[in-house]
Amino acid sequence: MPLLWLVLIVLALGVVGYGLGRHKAMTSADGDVRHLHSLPVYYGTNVSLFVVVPALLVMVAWLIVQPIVINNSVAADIPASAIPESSTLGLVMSDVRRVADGLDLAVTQGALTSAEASGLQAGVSDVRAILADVGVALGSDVSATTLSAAQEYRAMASTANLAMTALVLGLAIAGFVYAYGRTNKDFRARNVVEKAIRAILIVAASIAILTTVGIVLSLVFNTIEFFKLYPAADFFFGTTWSPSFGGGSELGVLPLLWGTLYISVIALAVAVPIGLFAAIYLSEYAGPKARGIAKPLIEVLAGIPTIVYGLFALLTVGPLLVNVFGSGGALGVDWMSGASSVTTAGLVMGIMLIPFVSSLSDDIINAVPQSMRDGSLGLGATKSETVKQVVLPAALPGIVGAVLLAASRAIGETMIVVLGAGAAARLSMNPLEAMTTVTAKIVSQLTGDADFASPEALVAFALGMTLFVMTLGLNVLALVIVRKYREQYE
Amino acid sequence: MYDNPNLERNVAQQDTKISARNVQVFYGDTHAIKDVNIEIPARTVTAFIGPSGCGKSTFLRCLNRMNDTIDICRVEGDINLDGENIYDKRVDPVQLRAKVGMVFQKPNPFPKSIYDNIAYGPRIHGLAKNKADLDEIVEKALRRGAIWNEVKDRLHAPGTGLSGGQQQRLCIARAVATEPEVLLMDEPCSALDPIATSQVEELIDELRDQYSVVIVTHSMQQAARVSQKTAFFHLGNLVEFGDTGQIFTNPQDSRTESYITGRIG
Amino acid sequence: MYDNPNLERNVAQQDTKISARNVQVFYGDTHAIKDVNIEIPARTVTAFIGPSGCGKSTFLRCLNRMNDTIDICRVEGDINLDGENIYDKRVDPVQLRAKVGMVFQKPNPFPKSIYDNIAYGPRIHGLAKNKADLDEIVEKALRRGAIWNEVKDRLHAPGTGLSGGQQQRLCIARAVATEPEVLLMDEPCSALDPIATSQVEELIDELRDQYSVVIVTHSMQQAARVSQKTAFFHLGNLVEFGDTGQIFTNPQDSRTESYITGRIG
Amino acid sequence: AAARDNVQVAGSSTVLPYASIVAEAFGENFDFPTPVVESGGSSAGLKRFCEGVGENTIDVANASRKIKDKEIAACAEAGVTDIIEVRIGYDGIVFASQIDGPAFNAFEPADWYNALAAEKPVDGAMVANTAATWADANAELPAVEIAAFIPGTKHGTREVFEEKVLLQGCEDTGAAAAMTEMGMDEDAVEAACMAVRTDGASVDIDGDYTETLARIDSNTNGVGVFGLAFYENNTDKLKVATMSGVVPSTDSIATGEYPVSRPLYFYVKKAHIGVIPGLKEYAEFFVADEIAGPDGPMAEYGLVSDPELTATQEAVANEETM
Amino acid sequence: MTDATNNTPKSSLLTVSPRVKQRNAAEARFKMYGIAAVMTGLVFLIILLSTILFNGVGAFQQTFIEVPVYLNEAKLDKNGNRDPEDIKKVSTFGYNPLIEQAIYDTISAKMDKNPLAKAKEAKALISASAAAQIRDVVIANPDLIGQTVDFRILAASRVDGYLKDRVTRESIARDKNIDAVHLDIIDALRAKGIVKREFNWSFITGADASESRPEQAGMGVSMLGSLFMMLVVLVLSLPIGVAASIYLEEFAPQNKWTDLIEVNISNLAAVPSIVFGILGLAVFIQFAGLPQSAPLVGGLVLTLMTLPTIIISTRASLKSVPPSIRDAALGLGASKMQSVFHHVLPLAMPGILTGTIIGLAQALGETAPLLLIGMVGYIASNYPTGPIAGFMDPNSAMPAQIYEWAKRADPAYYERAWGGIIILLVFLITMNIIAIILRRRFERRW
Ligand SMILES: Nc1ncnc2c1ncn2[C@@H]1O[C@H](COP(=O)(O)OP(=O)(O)OP(=O)(O)O)[C@@H](O)[C@H]1O
Ligand SMILES: Nc1ncnc2c1ncn2[C@@H]1O[C@H](COP(=O)(O)OP(=O)(O)OP(=O)(O)O)[C@@H](O)[C@H]1O
Ligand SMILES: [Mg+2]
Ligand SMILES: [Mg+2]
Ligand SMILES: O=P([O-])([O-])[O-]
Repeated sequence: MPLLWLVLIVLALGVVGYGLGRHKAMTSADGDVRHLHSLPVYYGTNVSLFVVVPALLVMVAWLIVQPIVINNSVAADIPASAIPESSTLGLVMSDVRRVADGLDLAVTQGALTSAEASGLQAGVSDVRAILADVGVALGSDVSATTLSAAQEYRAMASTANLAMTALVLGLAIAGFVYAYGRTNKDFRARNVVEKAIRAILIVAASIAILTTVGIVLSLVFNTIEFFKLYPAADFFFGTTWSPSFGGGSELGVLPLLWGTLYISVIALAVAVPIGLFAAIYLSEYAGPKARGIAKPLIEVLAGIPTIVYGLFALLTVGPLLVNVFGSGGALGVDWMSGASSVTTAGLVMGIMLIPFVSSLSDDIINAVPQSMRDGSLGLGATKSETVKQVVLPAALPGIVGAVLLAASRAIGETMIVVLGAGAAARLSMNPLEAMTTVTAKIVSQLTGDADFASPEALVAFALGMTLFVMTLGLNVLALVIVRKYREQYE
Repeated sequence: MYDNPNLERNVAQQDTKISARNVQVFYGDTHAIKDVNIEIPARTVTAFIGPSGCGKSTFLRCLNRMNDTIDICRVEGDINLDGENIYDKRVDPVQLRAKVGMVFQKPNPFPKSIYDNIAYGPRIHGLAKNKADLDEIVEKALRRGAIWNEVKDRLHAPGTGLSGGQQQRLCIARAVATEPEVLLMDEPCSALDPIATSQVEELIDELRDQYSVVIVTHSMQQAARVSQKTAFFHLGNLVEFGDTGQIFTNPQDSRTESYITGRIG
Repeated sequence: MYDNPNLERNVAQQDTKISARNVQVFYGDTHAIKDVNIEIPARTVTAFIGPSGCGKSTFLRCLNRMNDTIDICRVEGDINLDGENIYDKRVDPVQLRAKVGMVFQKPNPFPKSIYDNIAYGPRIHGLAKNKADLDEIVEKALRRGAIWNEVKDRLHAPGTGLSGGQQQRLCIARAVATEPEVLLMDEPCSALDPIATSQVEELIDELRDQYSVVIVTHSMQQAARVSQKTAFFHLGNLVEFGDTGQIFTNPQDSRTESYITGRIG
Repeated sequence: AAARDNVQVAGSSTVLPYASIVAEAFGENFDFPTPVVESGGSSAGLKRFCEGVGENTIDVANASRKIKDKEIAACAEAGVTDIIEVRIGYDGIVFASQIDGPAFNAFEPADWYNALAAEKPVDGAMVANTAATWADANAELPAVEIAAFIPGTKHGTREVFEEKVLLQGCEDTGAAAAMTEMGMDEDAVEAACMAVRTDGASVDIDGDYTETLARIDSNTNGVGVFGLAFYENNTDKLKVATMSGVVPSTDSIATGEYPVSRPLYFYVKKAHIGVIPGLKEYAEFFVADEIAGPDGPMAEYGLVSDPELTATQEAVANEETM
Repeated sequence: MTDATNNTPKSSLLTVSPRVKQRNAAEARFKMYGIAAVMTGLVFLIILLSTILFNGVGAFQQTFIEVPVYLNEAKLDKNGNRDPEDIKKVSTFGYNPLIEQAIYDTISAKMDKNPLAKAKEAKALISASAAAQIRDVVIANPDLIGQTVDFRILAASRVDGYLKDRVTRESIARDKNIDAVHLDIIDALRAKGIVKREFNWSFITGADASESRPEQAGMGVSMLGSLFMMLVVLVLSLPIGVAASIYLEEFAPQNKWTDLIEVNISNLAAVPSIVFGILGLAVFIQFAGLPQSAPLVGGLVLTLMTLPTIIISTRASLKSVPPSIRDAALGLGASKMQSVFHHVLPLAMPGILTGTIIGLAQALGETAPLLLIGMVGYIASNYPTGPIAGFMDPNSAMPAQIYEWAKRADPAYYERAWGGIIILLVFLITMNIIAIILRRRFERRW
């Protein structure tokens, strides 16, 4: 039975279970909802949950395990002599699977009957041609071993499929019987369903945690590897960043951290005031119409690909700044030599981040109850005083969240940095000089031409880890600030 | 029938503080206030009474233009404060509201400390020269709001952690702290026990020396006790307006009479 | 002194609905309720009186575990409903609250239509068989809340666009619509005019036939009018609890007496 | 797991244009699906190539340099033992500047060494390079600020630039000899010759030639390092300089006159031939005369075709491993 | 009470007191800042959009040549038996001379004197895609062999550039791909209506092309790649993000653990997107064995990247719902779950949707993680044959396609990159409009 059908049947059973569960509950309450512990929906949902969830969970588990098991048992039957020199068992097996899949396809397309498919013999019929006809390309002609293994594979798969179908359907029915049996008017269906929902919520929350674990795991081993090759002290306190694939690189993180900080600060200095003022204006001053138009428009800024911002920085903003601060520029000073600089990238990144601050803050400000504003206005405060002293403090946690999001984005951005800020890793106070950031270097070291076991490549992971720990500190700080200054309304 | 010490009190007839002419208020299509004309005298306590939903709060909010904050609300007609139309284009509602303070029907303390709740008004109006001055203003306001004793040890606890009646008194204290010329109070004692109520009533009486007070109340006894003038609203109309004594003892309109007696009779 | 028709009424002594033993409530470090013991009888109206901030609302919220929602609030002691400890681990607060309904001190309508405000409870509790049934429940609740006439033409307007008193009645109607066994009402008439107040009082009286009602009020007259039992709280202590008639005519504790007479005397 | 039926290629961004031309024509002329060609750099490609044998690994790695012994070892460790090396032709590296910019018409390796070296030997000691303008490096060059945009260390091109330009220049100027005299060993001399200053006069471009072009666009004095094909597509924006007096062109590179060029390769996993459909056909097609010959589309695009193409074709047909 | 308020005679409402004047000035300034902020945002938007439009509209027009091509039997079907297998053996390279000849003949017919010496020189005028185009037609209809058939073929990118003023007579002086003679021919053929600039549907619907054929490249297939990816992102990140936020904000006990989780999630937002690529490569491709370059994998990676954005904004909006609403529901006997889903969530909806808009916008425009999972490069697949193929077959995505084009040498690709950005933005705006309409319906003040 095709998988789709099995899933549909289980789901259909779930729907039927819903109806029956609901009905039984109602009957047990003599048709009066009021005698039920929970709403009828909960009884129905309870039964469907018991029908669908275990069955589908088992099905998914089976589907993950089955190919592994079949693969292993078929692979065990392939004699070592049948594996061509230079090839591996794994490759032979992928050929086997391809042939097996091809035969399945041929059967479903009607090119072969299933008897023919299991009776094919290498050498006798041209399997490659038959499969090519149904659109399955093979790299070479099919050997006898491959073909028989493929047939064995098919046979096992079909038995296993049958077993799975039986098991899944059995579980669905068992679930139904169990849940249906428990259904009566005093059964606490809502609590059960809510527990299930709660479990779903917890699973969802743990995905975020698992991601963190995954990221840490994918960084930490290579980071350790890196520190075996390169002294940690030089990495953390070195002031020169000059990787070279030939070896003998200097990999001091300080210039990169400095660049990251500098650019992010400039970007936030642009985005936070503009974004916050825009949010305040939109939610407190602008009419619903103006707000309805301006807010989505500003949000488009977040969707323009960063490469556009990068080019905008390099080709428009950079030269503009050079015209002002460069030699022969409007100010008659010579502070800036190239179009790429911290300021160029920071300004443009700031523009990109405006909607991160403005849109989210706008929603949060809008959620502050009107009675707060009334209280302040009634005391003779102006709108701006009300906003500054009552509304913003009440909206603080959300606004900090929005700013953090913008800061995070600033730290993680690459394209604008690469094009706008230049690639020079240096420690300088001059905001008109080119610098670069940790993220930009992670990308270039990771995709770089350096040997993969060399410190030049592994440093990317150490950089990632450093950034991770640093931003973690930043977030802890933000949490503490919010806790301290949070003003909960009502 | 009423325990009203003020009935015979000499109500000095003074100049009009606020006068409203042909005031109409609409919420969208709902006509909430219908053609109200009233003259609220200075240095007097005026009570607005009437059944729930008759438009008392709505009209009160017109007097300091708090209705401006409700999008769908539209006000027509003239309202003059000291002879100046407060709906005039040149009038700055901020300045107006500094003069005409308000205590809202639902207590709405700011999510700040008790101290900051009170200090907020004086700060924005620059009423305090220094910290000590501000402390004094805060203490005085809290005392006037009859809540000083309860909160003096927790001035820096959040105002939202107070009980319902405490919040109400906090809001009264907050409004008084800015020393407005007119104080609009929308059911200021609704959540207060009798003792607190009488303290607030004393405050109102005290305020009358210098300011005008308009108080919305559903307690006829309270209206009789504290006010010199009473206005009776019904279904958006100002049915009757006159000296409190006269309204309660000798109402001209049958609706007023039935409302007043409705409870008692 | 009091206009109290119930004083001589025969108060049938019935079984205890709620009994509290050694209840302590803390807000962080503040000890808000101190060792309260009380037995609230079934099919009776019990009034909680006491000065503002004495802990009436706090104690009321203990009775249906609404205090669970306040992070810093901690409740100790036993509270039994029909002999079962409501703070037992096995008790589902949801089921408890369906049995023990509540009207909050500050009206808090949902930002939904008036109809949906009322229909919400019946919907989640499955009280209506169909739409017509639900319509009927909503109408009945609104009528009992004495607000039907005012809102029958705007059932689908938002509940937040009502006047203060109307919101209060809406919340009463909302609580009544779910037919709880015990109804806790925190100053349900604070924003109501006398007529509406008497309608709500009638409702309370009617409810007494089947349910228990606990009402917090700062109006001694109201307590005397509607309740059969009265509890007097002071600074977190339950000072006195007894038949309403006895409390008002013959208080045992000097604090009770001074509170009761404080206003009048 | 369903079996994969398309050829997967990854690696050098220099080879990518050629590989894409081949993949496209392959898809048009064969019944096999069009191969997927990813870029990301020679090393990244070889790294993935050497991850192992099997369907979830790539079949072909493109590289703009020869595979290193270290990489072969890593491959072997992961079971990738039979590797077919295919040289597809040569790529020239040119030095170009803004078309309206200062007259950078002729360079010598020595000019670049003088301009970009981190430290130079002066009187028996290594001192930081102070050249500020190109004229400081060679009086015949324009006296404008040095703003060189060279490939970042992630690119295979950088290696060629360092070896054929900087190291050459180092030797030409006699700096190498001076260093040896100072007692530095061979490796140290080499490293010192190839070290590029980090004070901003030279900018590493980790991106692609388009980025270099954009930077030169926004900086009149900029001089950049490009691939020949890229330059030929952008002759309206760039002017090219001679190197050691030779104009870069397919011809001058094919004859070996032009000094800065390098071979391009791709590597095929022999184990995948016969398993991944179309893999062998793709490899053969890549080096067919129609494609890789002097009149083929790759040469048209800028590849200098390999004079020994026939030998390569045979090697591919016979699946000759390294 | 201060002297200021007491002693001065009653101030008029119409004359503004100095202090109020000051405060009003502050107010006006404040409002001005607001307007300036909004304006700044909008001005930059306009600048960016007009830059994009200015650079990109060209990509929507393309130059075509209409020529009759003689499908020479001697070249295409030497055996003359119309066997498709035999016909397939003639590769695209076999078709090129026919097309060159066709162009050459057309030039001879339409111009007084044919400036080209050999048919081969006509190659510079036509796209390399023409041969494949004609070959496909011939394989589909072998009977056409031997006839002269009219084709509309793409002109070479240089020719197209000439019509769009990107290529000028001066600029080709050093270009070895095209000569002034060719431009003369184009001018002449254009006057005769044989060379035409037309709206280029295949830019919107087509697949990527190789470096040497910018004229053929289109966004269509990568648009589908993005579509399937965004489906995955939307279907996973919105529910998971909202569910996780609800748990953390409403149900999780407040303790060190939840603090840790909270900090962690905000921290995830700061993880560079390429690191998500590393993770995706390790988990989805190497561990779970999902195919390389598949939109499903791209979608999963982008989901992980988008989650923090959605979670942060959802939590912020859940926090901002006043507790009295929750109390009201709980007081009626609603369960915590019901109070959240019935009351709190709808009120938090605007913020959730904003987070979704921003998160999806970010995901839609992201390239770096795709680099690691094989969605960047030359991936000119065909249209997926069905939804499963759409998720599993190798594909690129719009930003990757744009990024790829922006890197290519031929300036014609530069124009297409900008054109691609236009399509990306249209895609984004369509996606946003739905969310924006929804958001407006949920917005209210209380
Ligand atoms: N959330 C809270 N946090 C801290 N303290 C609180 C909180 N809620 C109430 N309190 C304090 O607990 C005490 C009792 O409050 P409660 O609300 O029970 O008073 P009450 O008797 O209802 O008064 P009222 O008649 O004014 O409503 C008061 O001192 C109050 O300030
Ligand atoms: N924001 C609003 N939107 C729509 N209608 C409103 C709004 N506010 C009040 N109303 C309606 O206007 C009428 C007058 O309301 P108002 O609040 O002035 O009554 P009130 O006299 O203060 O009553 P209460 O004593 O109950 O507070 C009522 O019918 C009310 O429903
Ligand atoms: Mg009111
Ligand atoms: Mg209370
Ligand atoms: O991408 P590369 O060819 O420079 O390795």
